[in-house]
Amino acid sequence: MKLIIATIKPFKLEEVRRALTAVGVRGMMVTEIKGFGSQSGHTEIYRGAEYAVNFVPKIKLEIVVPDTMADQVTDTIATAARTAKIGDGKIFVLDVAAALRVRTGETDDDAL
Amino acid sequence: MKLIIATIKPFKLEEVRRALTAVGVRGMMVTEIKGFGSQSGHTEIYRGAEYAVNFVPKIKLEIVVPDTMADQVTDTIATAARTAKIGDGKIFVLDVAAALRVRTGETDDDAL
Amino acid sequence: MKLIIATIKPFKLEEVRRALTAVGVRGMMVTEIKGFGSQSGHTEIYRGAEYAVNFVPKIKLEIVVPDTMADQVTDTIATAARTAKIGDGKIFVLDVAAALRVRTGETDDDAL
Amino acid sequence: MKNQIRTAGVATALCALALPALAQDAAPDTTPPMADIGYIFTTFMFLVAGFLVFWMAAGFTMLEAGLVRQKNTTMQLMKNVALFSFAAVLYYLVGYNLMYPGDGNWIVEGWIGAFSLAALEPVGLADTATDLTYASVGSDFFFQLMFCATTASIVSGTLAERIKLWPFLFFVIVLTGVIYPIQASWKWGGGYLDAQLGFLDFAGSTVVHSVGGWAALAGALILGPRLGKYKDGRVHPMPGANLPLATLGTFILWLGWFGFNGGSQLYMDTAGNVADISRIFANTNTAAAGGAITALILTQLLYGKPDLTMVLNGALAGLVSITAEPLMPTLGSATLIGAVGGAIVVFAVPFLDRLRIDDVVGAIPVHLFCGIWGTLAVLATNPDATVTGQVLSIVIVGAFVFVCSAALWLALRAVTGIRVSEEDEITGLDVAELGMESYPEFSKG
Amino acid sequence: MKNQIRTAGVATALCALALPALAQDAAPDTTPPMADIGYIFTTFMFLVAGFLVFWMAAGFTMLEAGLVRQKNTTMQLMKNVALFSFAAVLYYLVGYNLMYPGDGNWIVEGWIGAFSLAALEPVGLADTATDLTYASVGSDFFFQLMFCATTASIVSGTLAERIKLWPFLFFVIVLTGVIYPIQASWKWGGGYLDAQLGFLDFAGSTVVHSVGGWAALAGALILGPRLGKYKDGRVHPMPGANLPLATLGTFILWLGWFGFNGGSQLYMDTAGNVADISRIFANTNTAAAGGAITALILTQLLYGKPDLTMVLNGALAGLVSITAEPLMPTLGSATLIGAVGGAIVVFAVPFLDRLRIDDVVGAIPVHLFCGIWGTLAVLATNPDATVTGQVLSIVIVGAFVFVCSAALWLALRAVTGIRVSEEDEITGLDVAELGMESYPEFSKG
Amino acid sequence: MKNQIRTAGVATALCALALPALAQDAAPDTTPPMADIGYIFTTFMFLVAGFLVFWMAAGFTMLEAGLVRQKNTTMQLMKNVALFSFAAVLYYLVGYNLMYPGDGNWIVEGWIGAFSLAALEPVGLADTATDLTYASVGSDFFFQLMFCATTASIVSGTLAERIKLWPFLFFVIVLTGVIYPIQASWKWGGGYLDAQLGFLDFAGSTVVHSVGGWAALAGALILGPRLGKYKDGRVHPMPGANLPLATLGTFILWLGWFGFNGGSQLYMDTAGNVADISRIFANTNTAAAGGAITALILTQLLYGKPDLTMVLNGALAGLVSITAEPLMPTLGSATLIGAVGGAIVVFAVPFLDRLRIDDVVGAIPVHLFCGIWGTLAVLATNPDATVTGQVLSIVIVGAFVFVCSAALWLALRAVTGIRVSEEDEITGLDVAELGMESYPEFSKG
Ligand SMILES: Nc1ncnc2c1ncn2[C@@H]1O[C@H](COP(=O)(O)OP(=O)(O)O)[C@@H](O)[C@H]1O
Ligand SMILES: Nc1ncnc2c1ncn2[C@@H]1O[C@H](COP(=O)(O)OP(=O)(O)O)[C@@H](O)[C@H]1O
Ligand SMILES: Nc1ncnc2c1ncn2[C@@H]1O[C@H](COP(=O)(O)OP(=O)(O)O)[C@@H](O)[C@H]1O
Repeated sequence: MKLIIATIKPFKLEEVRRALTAVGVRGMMVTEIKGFGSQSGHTEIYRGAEYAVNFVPKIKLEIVVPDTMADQVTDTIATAARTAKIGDGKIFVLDVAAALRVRTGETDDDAL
Repeated sequence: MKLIIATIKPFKLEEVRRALTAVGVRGMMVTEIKGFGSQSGHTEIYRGAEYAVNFVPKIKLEIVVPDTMADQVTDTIATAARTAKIGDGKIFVLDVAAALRVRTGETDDDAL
Repeated sequence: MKLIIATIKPFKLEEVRRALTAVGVRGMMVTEIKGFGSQSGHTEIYRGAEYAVNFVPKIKLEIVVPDTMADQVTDTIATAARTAKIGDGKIFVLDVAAALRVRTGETDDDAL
Repeated sequence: MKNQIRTAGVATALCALALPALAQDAAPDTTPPMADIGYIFTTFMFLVAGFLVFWMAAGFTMLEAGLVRQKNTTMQLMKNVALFSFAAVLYYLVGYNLMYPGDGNWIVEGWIGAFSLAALEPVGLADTATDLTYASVGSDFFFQLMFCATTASIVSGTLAERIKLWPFLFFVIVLTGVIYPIQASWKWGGGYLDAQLGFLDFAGSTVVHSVGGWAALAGALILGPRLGKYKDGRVHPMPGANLPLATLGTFILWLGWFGFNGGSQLYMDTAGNVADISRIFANTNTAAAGGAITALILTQLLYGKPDLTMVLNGALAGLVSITAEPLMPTLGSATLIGAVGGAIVVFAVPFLDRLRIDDVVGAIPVHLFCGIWGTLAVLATNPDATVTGQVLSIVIVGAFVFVCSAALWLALRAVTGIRVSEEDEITGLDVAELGMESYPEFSKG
Repeated sequence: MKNQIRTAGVATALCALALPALAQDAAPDTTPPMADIGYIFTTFMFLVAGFLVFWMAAGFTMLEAGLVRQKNTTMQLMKNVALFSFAAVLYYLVGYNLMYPGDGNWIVEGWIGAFSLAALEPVGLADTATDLTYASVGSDFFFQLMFCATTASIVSGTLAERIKLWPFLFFVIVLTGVIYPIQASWKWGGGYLDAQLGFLDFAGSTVVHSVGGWAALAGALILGPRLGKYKDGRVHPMPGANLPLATLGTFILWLGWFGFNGGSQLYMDTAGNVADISRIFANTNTAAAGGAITALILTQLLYGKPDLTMVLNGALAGLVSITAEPLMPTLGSATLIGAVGGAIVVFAVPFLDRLRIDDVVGAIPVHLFCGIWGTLAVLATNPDATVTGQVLSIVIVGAFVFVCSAALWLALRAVTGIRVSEEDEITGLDVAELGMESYPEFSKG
Repeated sequence: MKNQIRTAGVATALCALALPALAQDAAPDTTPPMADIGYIFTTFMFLVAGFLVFWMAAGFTMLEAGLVRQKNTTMQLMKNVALFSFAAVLYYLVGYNLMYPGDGNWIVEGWIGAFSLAALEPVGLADTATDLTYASVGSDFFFQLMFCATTASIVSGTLAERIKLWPFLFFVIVLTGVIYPIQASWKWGGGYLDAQLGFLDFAGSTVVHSVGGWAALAGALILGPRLGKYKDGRVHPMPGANLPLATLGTFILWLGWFGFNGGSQLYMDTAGNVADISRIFANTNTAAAGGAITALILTQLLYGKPDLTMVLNGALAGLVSITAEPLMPTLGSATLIGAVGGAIVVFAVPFLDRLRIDDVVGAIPVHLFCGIWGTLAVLATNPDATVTGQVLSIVIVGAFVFVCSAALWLALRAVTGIRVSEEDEITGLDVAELGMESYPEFSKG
């Protein structure tokens, strides 16, 4: 199994979720994060003093899928999340050693 | 070492934490997330318009443990988090290549 | 590639970010988490009743870097985040199988 | 608005009919007739005091919304808006005349007032020989209504986070339409507590606050504590989710209380009366300060750290404590009366927890315990008060309200159930009962 | 402050010049001359009512800040503070005399007032033979100004989350400086709607609320809905980010409305007038309660769960509905008039969505639809009202305001653009236009 | 409450003793005696103005709670509730008679008043020959107390996020019990600034606002800036955590200011006085608007984006600026005086940062700088003002308050320490000093 970690623009969440559901993803974990990357770096002014805003709001998705689905899921996210503007985000893939569904005790691919 | 990622129902946090402490877990990272899975999918009405609520509040735990403890920790979480109702959550296990305790510089199992 | 997960004290975020930028890290994901570890365990009183506060606010960094940079990044974080007081945090390193930049479709090391 | 021709015309015409006394000779002169002046003063005072007491509805709402957990916030807002609205309508439909039947209209003299809709004077007092020695019925109704609503607000705080919406509102309907007005008639309607027992309760430490407190206590006992509040023999605090809101609510209540106590002077037609209202304002303020300071110092001493929620409760405790007699005390005694109230709260909150009575916002210590204390404190400051009058009235009112409330809660529990399911309670009432979160956003993006 | 020598000296000296009537003989006596009393009563009433209506500016701000998404909150706060400030200055520079030219100063009699700066009476009424039958110009100006600002507040809610700051403020300047005062002069300035049509609108269901509503409607049509609100043939709700704020705002507005309607009695110099103000307070309150309860019950019946935001809108709907005639109805009719308002809102909100008119806070249902309903309801409660007078005035005012507003919005769109870029709208106006988040903190540490 | 028999009885009886003048013949008549009327008007005005100024305490609380970082919010709430409470008690114990010794009771004539507890008139003015030319002592005490508390509120904002609770409260005790009343007696108590220098400060630009500002400045200098505010030669902004609260606070203050300035007319017993109060209301409002608009435009021009926190400060700056003379200016000059205040703030905030004086909420620019500006502006609008009188008084009051405050801060620093430890400051005062978070919830579940 693979853990796919994707960081996307917040307003793309719903679109990505729908696209993923369409290809058969049945679960994921969504976290509100701050992203640091090439997109960042504008300065703001608060009460007359400048300061750099280095972080931008992002959404992080974590999805565990069977090995066979990993590429398709990656592609789906990439397609749905793309705006072609800076800051679209990254996708990382990691190996997962084991999975368990708490409710039923099913393991690995059955747990997803 | 293993990284154990568990997503549980928020009200189970304290119970799981206590169970984990009891089996010797001495640290973890806790994140408030939104979960998407079979549990979701009810519709709400806001000012006369229906909309689907696809995400439910969940807690994500991330715990790094020596390889030898991984199974016990997984079991402990599974037991403590189970309500046998849909949405109880999943547990994923990943391999960890290295660990470091910032304060002391201890590494790997010593760092946990 | 490696995924470096670091949990640090919140007020150290800016210092760590600067240090990382200095060694060439060009992106990261930052999450507000609650940490459980040796640091925790004080009791508070609310309306006359004691209760234990087991979690302390922490920041979690997730950074994917080429294998060659992993050690340097780990060291940089460890140095910048250290206060030598309890609760300084941990750094974990995991293997990453693949990476993709959504905007351009670049993969692996090029995506970082 | 500024349409002088019409409005003035109407008004003058109507007044001419109604008020021949002391007319001025100059044709377009709008100098009020001498006889009107006291009436205008008192009526306007009621309107100002009345809107201040109205504002307390917002105060309770913010206080309670700040002291519940986030997952129950929308529900707490809903309950407060709804309870005020129902109280307003019920007091019109039933409460007002039940509470103030007037001479000779009682169903049972001194015990049960009249059942009829409240009616205001005709526009411009046309064709009536209005008694100009008091104030307009409209202003009196407006002012009294707010007291009735206050009673219901007290209940909502104690029972928060677990009671179902509609049974709660049904209780409010009976409380504001029947229970409150009947017992209030015994004192303020000139009933037997007033006439026979010489009970003194200037602005309602007993008639309003302890009544809300008794109804809340009955509810808390029958409803039971929140899930997990008392587990494994220990108290598990459930901190309020938004302390700035709770603090705002307290300041709103503090402000509204000037109207609550000040307006209860009932007259502002002489120098003596307005000077008394001033005394009341000053005493009310200092009692709140005394309560807050006491709670601050006591929590510092007892727990090593001052507790903001106790300080807020302390200020309110001071206010409730001075409410039975805000006029007679000196500034010094008023401060002390409030300070004792603050101390009561600091000890009563954990005491209730020991009894496993779960009062989410501390309404029982504040409104019931300090209501009783305030009513007893009258004995120290007002020579007209008698031990019998005060104690017996506290007991009678308490027994009546507690028994009626308990019966009603039990009936509601039997018929519709009053408590949400365990699952809903864990999920939170906002999502489970309303499908609407107070702060629904997950991501800032 | 307490510097009796100077202030009293000045005041007495000035008064002595100005007010020879009915002087008292005792030297340091400050008993007011009889002729002053009605003037003092009415003037003070305007000041109290005026500060209550001022407070509504805070109410709109909190309501709107609570009902927008978090990413647009700072902007909504900014717009509300700024619009009130501009309204205040514009009403002084242009609006007041345009609205109240007084006899013989009209540019076009009954249609267009006078262009000049507002001026208050001299200090201490020195050297003027003030007409003591009404109230001070200062108090009248203060009170009227608040109504003007209210109109602008209504617009900001509807157009939230997508309109640019400066074009919006430019619109506010024209609205408060020109559009509002001109149409208001037709009725309240004694213009043709008042004189010729016998139009009745006591406190401004039409003159204030529907005017704000028409301006908002024109803006909403020209500006278009928020991105993503209507997509794939469906409505996508965008829940308000902070319901406690929205509830607080509603309570503030409810409180302020006592001043809004009560002050519109314009006189408090007789028993009849103060009794009328009392009626108005009581009716205003019960209409709000009626609106809230209706929305509560209807959303429960229609959707299975009560909707807090609809209940809040329902209370405001009741308030707007009673505003055209808060005096004549009985408590019962006032409750019903409010209740119909509450029902209108419950149906109008989804109706507008079906028309793809995106009104972020429900200002069009509340202020425009209920403004019209309230104006028509006068026919049922005030025998002086005529169908022609009411209907024609609604239409005339509506047409004038809608056409002017639409023309202005179109002009602004052509010249500067009125809508932020798609990207800025997605990012949120707070970061994109102001660089300042309402809750900027990420980490608690 | 409505217990006509008792209350009226008492009141009438007492009045009959006290006020034989102008009695009416009809037995139950409650028409006020002519001589009472002015007294009732002025007293009631003080009560209304007083509760508005009380409300400012909530305004400061919300403003400050919104402008600190989240980790210090509970502490800021605590400090504000506590400081008001201590001010209330101290003003009773010491302040009032120190400030208003009355003729012949000074310890040092014109310089140091009397040490004694404040005492109100007896109930119903019984057995006293009350001077009916002013207002009741109770209302005066209530009103004046609020001014005293305001001074302390100013200090808490500047020193937020780093000062320890108890030393801060100790400072407040001395400030409100001694420092404020002594200097206030020099002007408002009829002391030497008033009698000898002819100093004019209508509602306290100097006596209240700059005093708070000087005390805050002394504290800021001795306490030092927040950790990390000035690092590596740069200013590091620490944005306020909750701008809706800050905006609400500003609106509350704006509302309260009508009482602050309007009540300072001190009399409402004649047409001239009430017309003056109206002028003051209108001028106060327009000055705030002028300040807000100026800050809006200036920040847009200087920084390319308007800054909400500056606009809020700008409104308050306008209010402080008009406070020294809200009566004499025309609406136009009042707007300009306020506008200059708004400009001062926009430039003073970064200026203080350049001096590394860390003022969390901008209280020094708003209250000190604009307090001085407002006091000087009197020269332009009130012909009675003299350059010597104004400038010298600013300097004398400033020197006195700054020196006393600095001495006290230094003493406190030496004895107990005034600053929390570095670690506690990083953790936040809420957790470190109070163990209570303002928004404690982590998970919504
Ligand atoms: N494939 C997945 N990858 C990552 N997280 C998942 C996945 N499937 C489910 N989850 C997480 O587990 C939670 C519970 O899953 P759900 O399918 O709702 O119920 P159950 O655990 O009973 O099967 C989800 O809310 C989500 O946070
Ligand atoms: N090396 C990295 N490790 C982890 N997350 C990263 C890394 N680089 C970027 N990110 C995440 O991806 C987001 C987008 O990256 P950014 O460099 O801004 O734009 P782009 O995706 O267009 O290259 C960042 O905000 C951050 O959350
Ligand atoms: N086994 C673990 N797995 C994951 N995170 C851990 C683990 N142990 C500690 N942490 C994280 O590291 C933080 C610091 O650890 P703690 O034990 O408190 O202090 P120290 O780092 O000084 O040993 C914790 O708050 C938690 O977020």
